Amino acid sequence: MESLKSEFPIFANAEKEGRTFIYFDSASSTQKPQSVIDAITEYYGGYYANVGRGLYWPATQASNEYAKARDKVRNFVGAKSAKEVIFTSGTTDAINKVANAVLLPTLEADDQVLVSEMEHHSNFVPWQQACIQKGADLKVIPLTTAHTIDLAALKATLNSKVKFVAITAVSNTLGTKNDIKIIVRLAHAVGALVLVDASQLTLSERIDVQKLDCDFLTFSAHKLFGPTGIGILYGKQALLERAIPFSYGGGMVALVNQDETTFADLPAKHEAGTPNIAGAIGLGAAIDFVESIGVAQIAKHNAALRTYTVHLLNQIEGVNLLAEDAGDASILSFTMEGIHPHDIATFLAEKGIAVRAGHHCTQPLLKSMGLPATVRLSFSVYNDQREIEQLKTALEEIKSFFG
Amino acid sequence: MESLKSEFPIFANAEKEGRTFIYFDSASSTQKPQSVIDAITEYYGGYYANVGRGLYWPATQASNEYAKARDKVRNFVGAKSAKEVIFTSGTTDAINKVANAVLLPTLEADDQVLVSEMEHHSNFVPWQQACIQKGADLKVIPLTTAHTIDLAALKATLNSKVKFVAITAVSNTLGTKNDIKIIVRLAHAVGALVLVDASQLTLSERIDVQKLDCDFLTFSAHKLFGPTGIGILYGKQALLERAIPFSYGGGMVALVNQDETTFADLPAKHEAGTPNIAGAIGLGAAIDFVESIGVAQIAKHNAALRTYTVHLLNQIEGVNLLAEDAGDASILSFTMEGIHPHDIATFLAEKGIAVRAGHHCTQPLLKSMGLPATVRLSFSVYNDQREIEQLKTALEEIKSFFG
Amino acid sequence: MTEKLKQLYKTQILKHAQNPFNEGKLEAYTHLIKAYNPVCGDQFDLYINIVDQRVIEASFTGYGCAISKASTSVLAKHILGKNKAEIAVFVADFLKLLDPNGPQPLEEITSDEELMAFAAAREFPERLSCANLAWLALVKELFPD
Amino acid sequence: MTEKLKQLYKTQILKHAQNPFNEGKLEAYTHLIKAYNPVCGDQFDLYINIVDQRVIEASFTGYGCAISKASTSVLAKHILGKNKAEIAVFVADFLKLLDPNGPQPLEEITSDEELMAFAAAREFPERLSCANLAWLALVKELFPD
Ligand SMILES: Cc1ncc(COP(=O)(O)O)c(C=O)c1O
Ligand SMILES: Cc1ncc(COP(=O)(O)O)c(C=O)c1O
Repeated sequence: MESLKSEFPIFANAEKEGRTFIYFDSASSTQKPQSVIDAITEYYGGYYANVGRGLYWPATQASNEYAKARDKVRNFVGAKSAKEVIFTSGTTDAINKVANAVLLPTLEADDQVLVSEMEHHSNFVPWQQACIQKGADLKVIPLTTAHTIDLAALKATLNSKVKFVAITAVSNTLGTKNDIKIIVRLAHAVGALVLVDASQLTLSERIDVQKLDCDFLTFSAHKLFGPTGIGILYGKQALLERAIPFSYGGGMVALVNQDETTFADLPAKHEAGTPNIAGAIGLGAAIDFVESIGVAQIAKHNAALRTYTVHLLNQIEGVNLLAEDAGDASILSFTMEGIHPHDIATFLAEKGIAVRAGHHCTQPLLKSMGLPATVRLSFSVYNDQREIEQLKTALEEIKSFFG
Repeated sequence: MESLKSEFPIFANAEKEGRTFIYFDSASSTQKPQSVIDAITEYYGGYYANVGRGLYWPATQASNEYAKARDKVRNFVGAKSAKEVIFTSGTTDAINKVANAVLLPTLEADDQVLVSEMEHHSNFVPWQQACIQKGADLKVIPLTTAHTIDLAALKATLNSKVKFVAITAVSNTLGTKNDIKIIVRLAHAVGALVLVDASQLTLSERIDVQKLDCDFLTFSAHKLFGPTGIGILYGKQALLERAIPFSYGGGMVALVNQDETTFADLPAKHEAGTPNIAGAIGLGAAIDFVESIGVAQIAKHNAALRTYTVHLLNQIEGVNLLAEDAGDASILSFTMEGIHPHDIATFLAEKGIAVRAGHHCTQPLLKSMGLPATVRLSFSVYNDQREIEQLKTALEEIKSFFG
Repeated sequence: MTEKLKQLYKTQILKHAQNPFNEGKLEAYTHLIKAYNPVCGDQFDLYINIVDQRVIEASFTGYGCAISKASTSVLAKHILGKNKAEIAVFVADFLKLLDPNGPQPLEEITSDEELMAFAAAREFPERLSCANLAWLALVKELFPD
Repeated sequence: MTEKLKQLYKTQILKHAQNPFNEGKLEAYTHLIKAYNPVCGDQFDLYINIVDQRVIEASFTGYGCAISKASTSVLAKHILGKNKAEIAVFVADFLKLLDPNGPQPLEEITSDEELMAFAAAREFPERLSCANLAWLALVKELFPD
């Protein structure tokens, strides 16, 4: 696959201003194609209205586009029904909502909740705090030497006290991928519900929630070429129906009386207030963009770039690649002997090369690896081999500067 | 003030397509000026990056713009510090967060929470549900015949059991305005906290949270010429510091250990996950737009249109104006004898005139007035007198059609 | 007045809205069906008397827009004499009339002008919940699943 | 290598990062100051021995980027011999050096090249928290609230 740089206006704009811009930070957030930007401006400039109740043409059109976006998501994750697709403001918001509305009301002291050592803080702290609040136990499943969830340890930990298992599909720090299907099967066998953090999975493989059989799955649009402020919670219909509303307000009620309120049906029940309509429409356009290329194609492109990077960086002495063998990933973390990740990132930034240095919101993982920080590269459809060669040259320069 | 229609591209675009578009539904959501749309596309197409931790130029620029937006809000509401400004996904989200993180942890059975009869469902149901959950009492303060909160009734209801008072500054159905300063003083006298729903206040008068002395104040960007999916919670610093975090995840932590987590300082503490960066930047641009005209100017323009509407509609027999005397409002509800609001709205929509028909998410208010629904007009900077004349003609036609 | 709109409020519908069929309560009835649309506040009580498996009387009370009122009135009028199986077919046909993706031409569904008039709602998806309000409530009552 | 960057990592800073002043623990000390930046994981322990109101010894241990390490090293070196009032002025001046809106020319603040080198951080606001890490921790310890 050719690089799709030309579809992303930021690169041409940077060039026009005489700035180099090589973007290796897509795991934090992807750049936006023109089609996504256009979808948003067309809404704001062409048919802007609130959704839900207006009888005039922009309201109808906005409501239609909002519904279409939901249906694109339904198709994208393979959900049975659009009722199973709840718009949130992002992954973090979605996870907090499940923790509050699904787990907390039934969690009791001595119950257990499982997460893994590789979780992003957003899929760690909400469960930890819920456990603290209720006196329940948070169990952190360790990783194998290949940096994936240790299934033997998971099996050994699962028992009937485990109410919930929250795991990421792909490590945002290392790129390694867990076997979600098996984890779900094991968890269901003891009656636990499973939430899958798919933030880094959406561009790595075609998601099929029915095959995965997970109870909840979440991701953010902004990592998928979509806008900020919008994310998805997929949930099995029966579970979403059973849960108390995620929040309360306009749009999610049926009848409001002084003493009680009855609630609307799914998905409205869990979406109080004016939604992020532009966000949903932008996400719809982002999914169209992804589908027009194909998730498998994107994943292949990214993995090839990672392989090439592994090849080149291994030629630099003192570079230490982490989870080097995670072959089909789009993320690659490394350190360099004697040079701190932040110094590396600052040097690269001065050359217009964007990477991330730090703990990547995975302090428990870094602690387990005995590292204070890494440099993280993450690849996407606008990257190419030449950029990786430039990265290599820059790293060699850094080495000799600090050497 | 002249109509500012030309700054809002939707009107020119509608005209290009040969559609009439007269928009009287700004209380639901305002249209967007070109400057706001541009701020969003410039971000996505010019310096897109996640905020917070990137060391490369788009990350720096995005973080700066995000911080600038917060400071524009701080100035817009007169807060002491940008730490008192929390971005949320909207008013409804903000109210739910205060109910969950401020009220619920301290609410006890037999405590009381006060709201008014004119509240939007978003400032009613969260408090009601919190009370139901804890066995506390929700008291609904009635309105005077002038359709504002009955201060005598409020005074009579306030007592030391009242922990929280949640009131709207302006009725989104009638346009009537409450005396927030007095309400805050009365509530504070019994030790209750006060949240002000300022959704409809932002374009009605210059807000000064220090003068109002309210504890919390919230509004949504989309009613203020800004984007969807972003809103503001102002809170007094000491209260925001005392509150448990609104949600948990990336960006709001300091140290994450297996057993406990320490949290970042304000405002990060209450903003878990990747924020709606484009939304915040768009809101910043919207505030610039408002400031360039002046809130007082906007309010005057809108009130003048309302006065003219009252004058014209009173000439149609069978039209019944609600809260006709709320002189400085930008909202006007009415009914017509023998013709249902939805039929009126459909007729107007066919003529390209956008109004809202229904309960406007204020079922308790409509119930108290014995009305199932009203037609609501709301005015903004892109409206002018000629449009109101067209409305009048249309209403006369409707009357003769159904007559 | 646009053509589309005239279609929607065709004389058939206005007639029923202004002079509804059998408005009022029944003295004796086997079913009282409460149809309520919280979004717009429309509210109808539909009274039906089924004797020997057939509807022998129907009436309604309530408040709503022209569309919902007329559709309730037409419903009350047209289920007279029908048994449950016939009602099921009748309601299904009516819902097809309202469906923007429903059969064309309308004559495939019905030849009754009073019913056909509601097909104009196909152009007004926001008003669908007015047109089918009483009908869906009836289905829920007679065919709980 | 851009000029801006060379400025940032001036020989002064690299020198301290690579050959820090008094790295190691003190045997005896009156203050142990823990400086930690959770965002990047940088972590230093600063040991200070104050006798008769004056700093007679200072050292540090820990791990961090070149900027944070050098700034900690420079701090340990320069507070030697100072009393609390002098430290207050000294730290305030250093923070002015880092402030993008701080005084110009730098000579208004200091003539010490080792300190002045850090003014390059004015161009790198993201690295500010590296440059002031140990300094803010010191302020917190010596001048609580
Ligand atoms: C008075 C009032 N409160 C709350 C809201 C809810 O705002 P949002 O839907 O943006 O959360 C609205 C607008 O719908 C309103 O007018
Ligand atoms: C694996 C993983 N989980 C959760 C998140 C949080 O997503 P967001 O910040 O969009 O809520 C991220 C991204 O930051 C991530 O990579």
